[in-house]
Amino acid sequence: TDIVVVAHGQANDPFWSVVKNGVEYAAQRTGAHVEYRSPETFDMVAMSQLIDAAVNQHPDGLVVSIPDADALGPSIERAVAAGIPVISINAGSDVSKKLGALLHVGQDEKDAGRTAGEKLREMGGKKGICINQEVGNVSLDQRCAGFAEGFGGEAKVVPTSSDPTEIEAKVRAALEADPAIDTVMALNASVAGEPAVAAVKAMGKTGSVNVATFDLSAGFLESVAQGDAAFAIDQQQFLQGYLPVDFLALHAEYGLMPGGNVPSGPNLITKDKAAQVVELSAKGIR
Amino acid sequence: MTDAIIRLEEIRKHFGNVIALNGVTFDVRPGECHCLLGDNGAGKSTFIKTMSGVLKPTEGRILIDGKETTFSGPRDAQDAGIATVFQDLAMIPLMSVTRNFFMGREPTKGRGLFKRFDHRRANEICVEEMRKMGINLRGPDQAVGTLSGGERQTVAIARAVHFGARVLILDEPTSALGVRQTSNVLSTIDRVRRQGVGVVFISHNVRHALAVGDRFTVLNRGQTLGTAVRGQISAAELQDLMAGGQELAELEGSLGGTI
Amino acid sequence: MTDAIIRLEEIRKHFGNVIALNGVTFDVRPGECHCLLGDNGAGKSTFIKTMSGVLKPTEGRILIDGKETTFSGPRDAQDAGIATVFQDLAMIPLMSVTRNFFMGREPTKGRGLFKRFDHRRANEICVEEMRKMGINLRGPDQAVGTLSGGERQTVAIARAVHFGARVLILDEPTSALGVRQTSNVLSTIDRVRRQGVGVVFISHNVRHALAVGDRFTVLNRGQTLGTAVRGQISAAELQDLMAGGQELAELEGSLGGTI
Amino acid sequence: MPVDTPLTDERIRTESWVARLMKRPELGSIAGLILVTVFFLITANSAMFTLSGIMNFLSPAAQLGILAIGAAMLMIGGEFDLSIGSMVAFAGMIFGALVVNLGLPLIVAIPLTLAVAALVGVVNGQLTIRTGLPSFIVTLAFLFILRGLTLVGLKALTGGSTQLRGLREATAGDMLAPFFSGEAFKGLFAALARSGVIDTFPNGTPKVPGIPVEILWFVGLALAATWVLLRTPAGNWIFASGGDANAAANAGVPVRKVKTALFMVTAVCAALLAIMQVMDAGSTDARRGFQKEFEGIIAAVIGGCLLTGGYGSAIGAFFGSIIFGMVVIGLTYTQIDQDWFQVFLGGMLLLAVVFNNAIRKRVTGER
Amino acid sequence: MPVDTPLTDERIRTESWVARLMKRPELGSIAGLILVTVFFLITANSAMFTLSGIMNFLSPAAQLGILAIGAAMLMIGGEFDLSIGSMVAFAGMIFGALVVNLGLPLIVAIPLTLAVAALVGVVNGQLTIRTGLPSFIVTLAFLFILRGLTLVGLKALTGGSTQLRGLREATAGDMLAPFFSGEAFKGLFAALARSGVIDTFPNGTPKVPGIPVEILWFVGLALAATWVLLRTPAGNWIFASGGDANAAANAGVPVRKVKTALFMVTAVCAALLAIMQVMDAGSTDARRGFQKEFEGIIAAVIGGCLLTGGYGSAIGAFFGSIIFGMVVIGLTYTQIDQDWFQVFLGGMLLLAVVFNNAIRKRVTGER
Ligand SMILES: Nc1ncnc2c1ncn2[C@@H]1O[C@H](COP(=O)(O)OP(=O)(O)OP(=O)(O)O)[C@@H](O)[C@H]1O
Ligand SMILES: Nc1ncnc2c1ncn2[C@@H]1O[C@H](COP(=O)(O)OP(=O)(O)OP(=O)(O)O)[C@@H](O)[C@H]1O
Ligand SMILES: [Mg+2]
Ligand SMILES: [Mg+2]
Repeated sequence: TDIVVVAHGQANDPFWSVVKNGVEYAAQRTGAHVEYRSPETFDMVAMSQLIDAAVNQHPDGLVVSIPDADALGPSIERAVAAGIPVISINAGSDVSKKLGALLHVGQDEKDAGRTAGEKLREMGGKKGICINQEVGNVSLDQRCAGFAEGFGGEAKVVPTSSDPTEIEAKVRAALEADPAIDTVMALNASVAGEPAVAAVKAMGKTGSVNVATFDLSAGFLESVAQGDAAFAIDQQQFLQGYLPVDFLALHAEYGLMPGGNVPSGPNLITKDKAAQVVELSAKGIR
Repeated sequence: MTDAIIRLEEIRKHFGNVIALNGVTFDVRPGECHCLLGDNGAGKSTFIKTMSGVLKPTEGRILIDGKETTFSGPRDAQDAGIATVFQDLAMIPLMSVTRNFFMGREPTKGRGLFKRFDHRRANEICVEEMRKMGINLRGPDQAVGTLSGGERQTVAIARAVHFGARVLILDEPTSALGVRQTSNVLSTIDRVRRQGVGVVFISHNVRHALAVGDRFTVLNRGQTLGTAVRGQISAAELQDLMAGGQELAELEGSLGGTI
Repeated sequence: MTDAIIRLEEIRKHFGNVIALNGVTFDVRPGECHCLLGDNGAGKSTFIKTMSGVLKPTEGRILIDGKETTFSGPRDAQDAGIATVFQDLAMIPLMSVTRNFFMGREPTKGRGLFKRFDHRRANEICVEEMRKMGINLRGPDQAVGTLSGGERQTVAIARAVHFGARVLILDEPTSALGVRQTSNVLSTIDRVRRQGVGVVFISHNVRHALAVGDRFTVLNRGQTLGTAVRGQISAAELQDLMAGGQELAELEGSLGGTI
Repeated sequence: MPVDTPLTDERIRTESWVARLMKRPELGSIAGLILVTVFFLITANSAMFTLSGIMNFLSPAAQLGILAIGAAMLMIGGEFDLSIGSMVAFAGMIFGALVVNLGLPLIVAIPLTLAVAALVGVVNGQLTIRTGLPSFIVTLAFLFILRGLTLVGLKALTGGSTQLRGLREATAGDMLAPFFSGEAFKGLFAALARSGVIDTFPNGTPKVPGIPVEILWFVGLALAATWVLLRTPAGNWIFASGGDANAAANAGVPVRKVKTALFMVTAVCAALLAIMQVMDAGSTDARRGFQKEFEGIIAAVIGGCLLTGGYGSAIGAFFGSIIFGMVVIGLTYTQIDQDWFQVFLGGMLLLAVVFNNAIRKRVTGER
Repeated sequence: MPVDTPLTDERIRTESWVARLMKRPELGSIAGLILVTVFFLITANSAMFTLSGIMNFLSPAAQLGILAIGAAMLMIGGEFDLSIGSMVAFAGMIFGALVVNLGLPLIVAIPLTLAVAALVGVVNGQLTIRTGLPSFIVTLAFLFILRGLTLVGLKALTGGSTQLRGLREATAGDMLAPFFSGEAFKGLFAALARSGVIDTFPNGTPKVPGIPVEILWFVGLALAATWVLLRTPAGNWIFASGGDANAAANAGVPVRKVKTALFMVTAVCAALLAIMQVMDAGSTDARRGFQKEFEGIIAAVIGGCLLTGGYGSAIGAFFGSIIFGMVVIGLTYTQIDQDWFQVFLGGMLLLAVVFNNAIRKRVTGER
């Protein structure tokens, strides 16, 4: 059986590399032949072309993420028209059914952001910043938007590049310029979360400024375990890679398919759970 | 004096802290060949660049047919009928001979949307004009960068002559030329002059200057030393003036007076 | 013949489909000035580029002191004692006169980590050598790109002479020079030759060639027409040879025989 | 008085027609294309070279190519435009605003969008010319500025989102739509499908419903640009301006006008691409066209343009875009792991240019 | 026989020392720096120009500057290296592997990492020189290749993750560590804090514990590069190779060696930055150094380097990096809506270069 996964995140993105690891693990377990493909940057036009390329090869199953239903819709519908079973992952739970996908495995970015925002407000946050290292990437923008909604208070977006040094300096600058800021929300654990923790630490504000992040990295989890950071939001993206491949392999063999969507997150990793997850994160499983 | 095609008065030109021209007056009349002579670095090239609109003078007036003008670029000067061969030739090495020849003034055929560069005619004209100068091009589509020094200079001269209108300026045109090509260029100057065009001829070679010049103006260190008329000045005197009046090296004797 | 410093035999050079040299043999002996003459595009520059290691011949042998050699680059030729002034001068316009003068052979002072370019000495030498050639530099840190054509040529010549070793090649060195500078260059050639250096001198000016040359080799369309020894050939004959035997334009008479 | 010189020249060797062809900058890049094609014929799934597979890689190649042809002309003219990637996003935003928020028909919205792009081109050009700064730095500033304005604009238009949607609906019935989105020759392809000449889906519709319009635009632009470059005075001015702006100006070429016009053309190409992408995707977002400026320059350079200006061709950029598009999409058809994608992309690029360079040198006998 | 010419020259006007200073490519960029500083003094929160605020923007500026100085030297030598951003990630991966996976001490790991980088530099250089292709395209291939190899390597080293950690622990006690990570002059700063000269946290430790080592490296490299460029024969060869490689080679400059050496220097600068970043962060990942090649080139160009080679300075790149770092970080200190960040960045860049260009022209009297 041939299965193709087309995702909007790059293979070198820490988050998506875990998805890819899930894909590979499933491939190994089911014996299916699986290819993971993604565009070079967040580029919906290029992604729709990759889906077309996959459809041309007529695989036994197709897994796609749908951050932009308008741009990707026609290509996905074409896959469905060609009789290829499609499962959507990560983004696009709302449109998945409408486009003809069998089911969706993932978490809604906005919901996850809202959950995080609510939790941070509970922890006493009044004024927060959301560090966006890739402004214009719709998934990331939704995370920030969700965070702002859940957080309730003032929540400013700080756009940065994906350079940790720059992020650390910008977080420091933001904290220095406005001492009232008490919450930092990062959208990526290793690129933004860890430098944010370092910035807060360098300013001697550890404890008085809560740092939280989307996704996991071993370094950030250690900070959580030590109490330097609040929590990380895990959507167990390994499952987003593993499950659809497994489902499609079973579907190809026996025609089996679960009846509904699988929510893989959100899942807050706080101080008590962090230590256990560190090792798995360092291996690219969480 | 009123019959001068172009007249420049008291031209000064500064480059940063360098004073290249310090008050030069010069004019060209129709049908004459006016030689501009002078030592290396005297300011000859700077002066003719001013005349052809490439440089703006720091001070001074430019009169065309007695009317004061300013050139905002080389195109203005061209429109006023001034064609120039620059010392650095203004050629694009990567482009073919023909494309260089017609650069900025391409012949076209067809009309409207189909108006196009008439390559065939351009090639013919170009080969023909070069042959007149004594150079037989291998092919008009050879890149100028692969031509020899003299061949390149000939292209520049042939271009200026072909498009030349009222004033033709030649900055050391014969410096890289062989015997035959030089003699062709000199006779071309002669022919052009007889058609009523004013020629400005810059050369270090007294013999070349005397062969075709009607008037001789000598520049020295950015200033005019004076103007002589043909027949009023001997080769030796001219040579002396050009060298700025300083004595020449001892070899001079063996060179027989005029280099 | 065995006393030639460098001897090139049956050199051929093709550029794509262009045959620039078609079997040229040439040698230089110590203490002589060997003039290389020929029409525009005859292949003179191509030939001396072969001699100075810039171009690799398509065919042919290069002998130094009778031993066959190949040059893999200009540095090889320099190491063999060949200094060259190229027709396009090999100058970097954006760099200062001094930096150009010493390019590739900078004087240093200090040692170890503190070994450094000795700017003061370099400037002094450079100004001094230029003065010897009759050019008084405004400042040795002026960019070469802002020098006049003749000033630039003088820098190139002064550089080659200053570093000149066993063979000095000059490709049309006097073409852009004024009267005084020309006379200086010719007397420099004379002086250098007397020190036992072999000089290769390319010029279109018969008078310059005759003034300093010991032997005269004429190239025509990529081939050697023959070599004459000083005294065996008159100016008129030489001029004829250079023009490839073809008749000159009618102006010739007024130029008094030799251009 | 003109002296006779012989008309034939014994100093020219005869030259094979292959040699003469390969000397042209347009055609050198063909060698690279052949190499890449052969590579994929060997390694890729056979689906790559079916009709639908070919359309699949030609479509991104065409989109890149529309940028690359503009970029190539500008590069020949001696300048760069790093803002074309951002211009794709910016023009997309403008177009979206005109069509969705203002509800204008395409016949108004498209010229307006192109005019805005041209205006930005003029600004780029005038700034470069008047300040004398390298265009690299001027257009780099606009890379940031346009991208930033797109973000701000999109947020303002949508009330906070970075994605503007609903373009497909807004342009659906417009009579100009078929020229800028979808496929051409649908009838022909449907007929071919019925007669079994081309593959169909199980439901009987052809797998390839037609030729994507961007491919037609791509070919059309390449031809037009080649015509301008090689057959018109303007082309001569472009080469001259890029070869040596000073010399060209001294010879009377209106260098400033030429360069400004080229900046406009480049920006308009980017806007054209934006219109097509937006209409096809039905949405636009703030990251559209990200890094496309570099891909455009890469394609032009693969196609033989010199970065220093004065040399290159539109046809070269045409083939360069196809090479690039083929390599990017081609990997999907091979068994190679995505982790190796960049290694593979870099290696193929290098191989393609080295190969076509070597071939050209060999053929033209340069040393 | 030498002919006497007068030694003084009536054709030189006297020139003010300001004019003489501003003519130097090193110093033109100061005008831009002043402009940007004034801008932020007016608009930004006063925290920006406290000691800790200054360190905060100097630190990323210094990191960029280490790249930019290498890039500037290479640009003066007439070539580009687009692979330095990827090299930061690649060298970080190599260094991590040596320290964490092989457990080597820094005294072995650092030279080995730098050697690997130098080797890549040699490959870049040799490919550029031997094929005669523009370095833009050659190093672009390595931009992709090195980035890809980093991903593959990291996954192999960690068993699946794109992040390699544990570097802080592995290098903690090493006696070389203080030279590459953390702050210098800690004792001095602590003493200053005690005597109340600099600000402290409530617990008495100084807000700024010392000068980040990258700033010292940055200054050191800028001085060393300036020394090489202006005071050594090698510097002359670099300018000559970049000004006109042909002419330089004809005059006997070993152009190939010079260019290869420059590619090595650039790669080694990138590796040095990687080592510092990795030791500071304690981890490395596949996205380090993303797009740093462009920022490096931007900084060099702001500092007055010509893209065409042969002109520029290391000190210019030094100020260029500070300008860029200040603009990037500075906006966070202002009240300006962060959505406008890119518009602002582009605008400031443009303003800074236009301003310093205008000043230089005015001072040197060019027309
Ligand atoms: N852009 C410039 N900046 C500074 N100085 C300049 C510039 N252009 C020319 N000069 C100086 O002005 C003087 C006159 O130069 P110009 O080229 O006019 O001399 P010329 O008479 O043509 O000499 P030649 O016979 O050698 O060609 C020279 O000394 C030169 O160094
Ligand atoms: N790189 C090249 N490619 C093609 N043809 C070339 C190249 N270099 C030189 N040629 C041709 O070779 C011939 C000889 O050129 P060369 O420069 O040696 O002539 P020359 O004798 O120095 O002439 P001049 O006196 O005009 O300087 C010329 O016709 C020229 O067009
Ligand atoms: Mg001159
Ligand atoms: Mg020559």
